[in-house]
Amino acid sequence: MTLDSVKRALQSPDERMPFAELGMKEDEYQRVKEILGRRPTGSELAIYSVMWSEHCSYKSSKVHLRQFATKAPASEALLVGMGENAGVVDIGDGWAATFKIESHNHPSYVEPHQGAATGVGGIVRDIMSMGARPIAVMDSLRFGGLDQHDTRRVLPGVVEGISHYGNCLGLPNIGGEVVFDPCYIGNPLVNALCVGLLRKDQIKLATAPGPGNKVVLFGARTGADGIGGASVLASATFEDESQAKRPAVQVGDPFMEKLLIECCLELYQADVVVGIQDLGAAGVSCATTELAAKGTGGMAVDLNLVPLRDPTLRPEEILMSESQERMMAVVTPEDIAAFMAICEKWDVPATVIGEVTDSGRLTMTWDGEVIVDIPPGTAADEGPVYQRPFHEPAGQAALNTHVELARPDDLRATLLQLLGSANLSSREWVTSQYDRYVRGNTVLAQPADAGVLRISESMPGADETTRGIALATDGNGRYAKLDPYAGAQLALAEAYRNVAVTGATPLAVTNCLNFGSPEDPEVMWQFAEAVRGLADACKTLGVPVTGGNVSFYNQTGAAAIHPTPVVGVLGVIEDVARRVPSGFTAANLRVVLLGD
Amino acid sequence: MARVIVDVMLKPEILDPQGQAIARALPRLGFSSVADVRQGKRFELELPGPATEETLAEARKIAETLLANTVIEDFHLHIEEDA
Amino acid sequence: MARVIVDVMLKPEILDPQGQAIARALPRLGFSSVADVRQGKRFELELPGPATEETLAEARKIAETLLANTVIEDFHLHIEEDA
Amino acid sequence: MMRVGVVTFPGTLDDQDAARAVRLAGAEAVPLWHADHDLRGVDAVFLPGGFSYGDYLRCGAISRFAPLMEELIPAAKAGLPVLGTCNGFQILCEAHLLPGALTRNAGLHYLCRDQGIRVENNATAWTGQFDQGQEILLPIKHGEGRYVADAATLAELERAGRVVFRYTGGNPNGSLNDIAGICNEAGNVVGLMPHPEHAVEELTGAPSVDGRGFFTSILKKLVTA
Ligand SMILES: Nc1ncnc2c1ncn2[C@@H]1O[C@H](COP(=O)(O)OP(=O)(O)O)[C@@H](O)[C@H]1O
Repeated sequence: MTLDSVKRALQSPDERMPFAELGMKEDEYQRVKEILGRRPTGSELAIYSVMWSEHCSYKSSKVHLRQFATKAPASEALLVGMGENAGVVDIGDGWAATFKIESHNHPSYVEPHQGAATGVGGIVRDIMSMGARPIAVMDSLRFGGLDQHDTRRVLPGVVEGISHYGNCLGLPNIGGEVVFDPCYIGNPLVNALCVGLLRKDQIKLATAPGPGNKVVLFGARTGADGIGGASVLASATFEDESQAKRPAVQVGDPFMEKLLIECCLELYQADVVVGIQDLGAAGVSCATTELAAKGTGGMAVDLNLVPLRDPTLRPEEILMSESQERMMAVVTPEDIAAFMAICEKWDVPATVIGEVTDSGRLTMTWDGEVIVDIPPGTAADEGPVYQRPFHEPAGQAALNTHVELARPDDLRATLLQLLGSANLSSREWVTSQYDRYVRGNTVLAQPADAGVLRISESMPGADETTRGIALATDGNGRYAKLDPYAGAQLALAEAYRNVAVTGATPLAVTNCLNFGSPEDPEVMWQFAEAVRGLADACKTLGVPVTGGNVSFYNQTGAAAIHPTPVVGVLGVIEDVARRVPSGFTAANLRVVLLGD
Repeated sequence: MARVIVDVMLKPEILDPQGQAIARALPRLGFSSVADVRQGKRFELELPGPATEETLAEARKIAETLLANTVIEDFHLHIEEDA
Repeated sequence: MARVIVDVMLKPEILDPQGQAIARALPRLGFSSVADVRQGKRFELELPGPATEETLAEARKIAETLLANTVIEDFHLHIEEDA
Repeated sequence: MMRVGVVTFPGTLDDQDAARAVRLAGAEAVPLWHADHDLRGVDAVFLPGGFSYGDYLRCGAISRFAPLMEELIPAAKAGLPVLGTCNGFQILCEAHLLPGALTRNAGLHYLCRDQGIRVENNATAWTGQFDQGQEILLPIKHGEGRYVADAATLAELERAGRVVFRYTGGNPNGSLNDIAGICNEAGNVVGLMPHPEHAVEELTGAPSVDGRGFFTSILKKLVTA
């Protein structure tokens, strides 16, 4: 099999590259050629195609998301805002919380158990990469109608996946949502939130400074997970149709992730990490380009050193593999022995695969030949940005016409029907599959409006603080469909109220924006309106958005899901012992209705 | 009475964390000769009457739709004699 | 390379809720010909070199001490040809 | 001060909760590492819950071969008080310190809920501070907690009063004879599926502090021994 090296790329400038098969547009490909001054190698194309994908580059949403920064209210609590793996908020007494919500929608439709499980795994690694100990998870779920056939496959699988992965990690599940609506039948939503705790002076960032520092890949070995597209690149000729597509399903190993958590915390404690990044959707491509771009700017990697689960993987596939439970760290040469010893204690494989340089280039070799030589920032930060056209959907006004509902004759029957409906029924079937007690700091969980955690015993050294944090997620696709601007605001208002009623002061917001295709101007309008609404409401309430995630293309054919912005709010309570549980706790108390 | 055995294993390219955990544990237990371990499932289906073409076809359909998750698993089916 | 297969099944007197759940689901899915289902585990051990008396003895020991819990499970072991 | 060891295997989850419960009872919690051949001179050992080795293969199957277990097994047989909860119980059974086995819940799902149990034997090292027949509330959270044993073993457990805890108000997992926990012949080794360490504080965990009794029991026992 010929290796597509940089040398070869120079010799064969006109070779056809399968950029379209990898989801890249003609003009994007031309830009890559301009940046490099030649055609990209297969490996370079792998990197650019994945880094410039909607998922990693936010090319359709970026221009709108900026409002979260430009309209952001002043906040003293904000320590790290948007743009890092997760936002970090000062919660007082020297402690900080980091939290983020992320989607794993499509994989959860293909293989519900593994898709949902690896969704939890991914967000937990994001939180770890900030230097924090993950302390709880939440999940916000949308399924098709309870009576629709495929829901019987998707719902139990998703719940089992979240349950198994989260329980196995020893992270209490302190809340979430389950909503049924036929619009989600081919596109279930699985949004997972993780919150972590760290000392506010010990935040870690995804950066690779210091030439000579070592680049370490640690955690699971790399396999063929999620590299359907990359196999085109690895085939002998790009035209080779017969090349069987490698699997797209990623399988999670929560046991390995648990070891990774404990291993990372010990690495942080020993202070042997200069920079760190989790490996998410874009795997090694993403970790190397982002670390290099935010550091000194250069990195040299020998891809042959990446430990493989499947020895037949080609470099292009290694670059695009989505194998789970992997992290990448930058470590000084002096600390490398200590770093490796800690990994060994936790049975976590770790391998030095490269070095930080001051060349300003990310270079990679395979069998001694240079196969990647790019300015890392062009892949990580300078992806395409689209101003997608949008306009109000044709039927929007009609949706909002006032209809007079007849008063039902039989109130009893109506009540019974409501009580028996899927969306009002007990959530216990789901929540009883989640461990809400582990770690012993859960003050409130289901059925409370918000989850509340005690801080003092969550980490060594925190014993002095009386503080707690509260978290809630909310979202209502039906509201957002009627009016995405107001719908997003209502989601925020609800999560904000849910946090406030526990006695906590809301401090910060994360969000997961689940929409149909951005290439549909009507969907894009919903998106633009929702972001505008959320940004305005955050400004009014005085809480900044610290991070989040956009999930587009949740649609089957021309039918998109309801626009579904899911909002998570984090608050702080000064004395967690004074939290207010819901429910009437004694007889003869007065009942007061607040608000109008 | 016929007994149809359905063996379900993860596809070779899919990560098998269970098998790996066992393989890693073996040397610690003093077993050094095993290069790799994969863990899968075994189902025993009891069918009344002899195994005919039809029962086998039905068993195959059961394996495909219920016993194996063909997104990530392969299955293999055979009849056990003298069940 | 030899491959030793270890099949582990719950002892007949131990309740097998997974097998029962499958058996109960079958008629609902339109499969009527299955009288009973039991679910167990299948392990594939890869041993370097040919299957000798010793490797087999070692595999048996692994099955006995680790792969099966003989309090509740029976195991059965065989060599798979042309692995 | 009495020293109670708390064991951590790879994948142990409730170790910090267990240590906290030990401390709240007024004893020192001594961390014990699975890979060490060292019990550090502790007076008693707590094997907490979790998913040691991911619970791959069978719950507790791989853990029981840990170096620490090579020390713990003879010590327990010689009378060292040992409490195993959830995964700890599973490990004790796999290590044959307790008879029988824990299998998949009859309902086939992992189940987390607050569960009533009855103390059937208050003469063990870990239950002395409970009343015989006392009903208590502890959380359970497991997918494989259905206790099974052959008929002879079950009969012997019942005859000798070695069924220490029984579920009340509904059997959550299909355990034979509603068994939630058992002990060895000498009563120093106790295993149960529910989690006393999650029911020791008003503020957190289950709406109960019944778990405290386990820790006051062992301390009393050690002090008077
Ligand atoms: N809906 C959103 N609101 C605010 N910030 C967002 C949103 N979506 C993405 N972001 C931010 O954009 C950055 C890139 O996100 P992402 O690609 O999801 O991170 P990762 O590389 O961990 O996957 C992150 O800082 C994230 O918080």
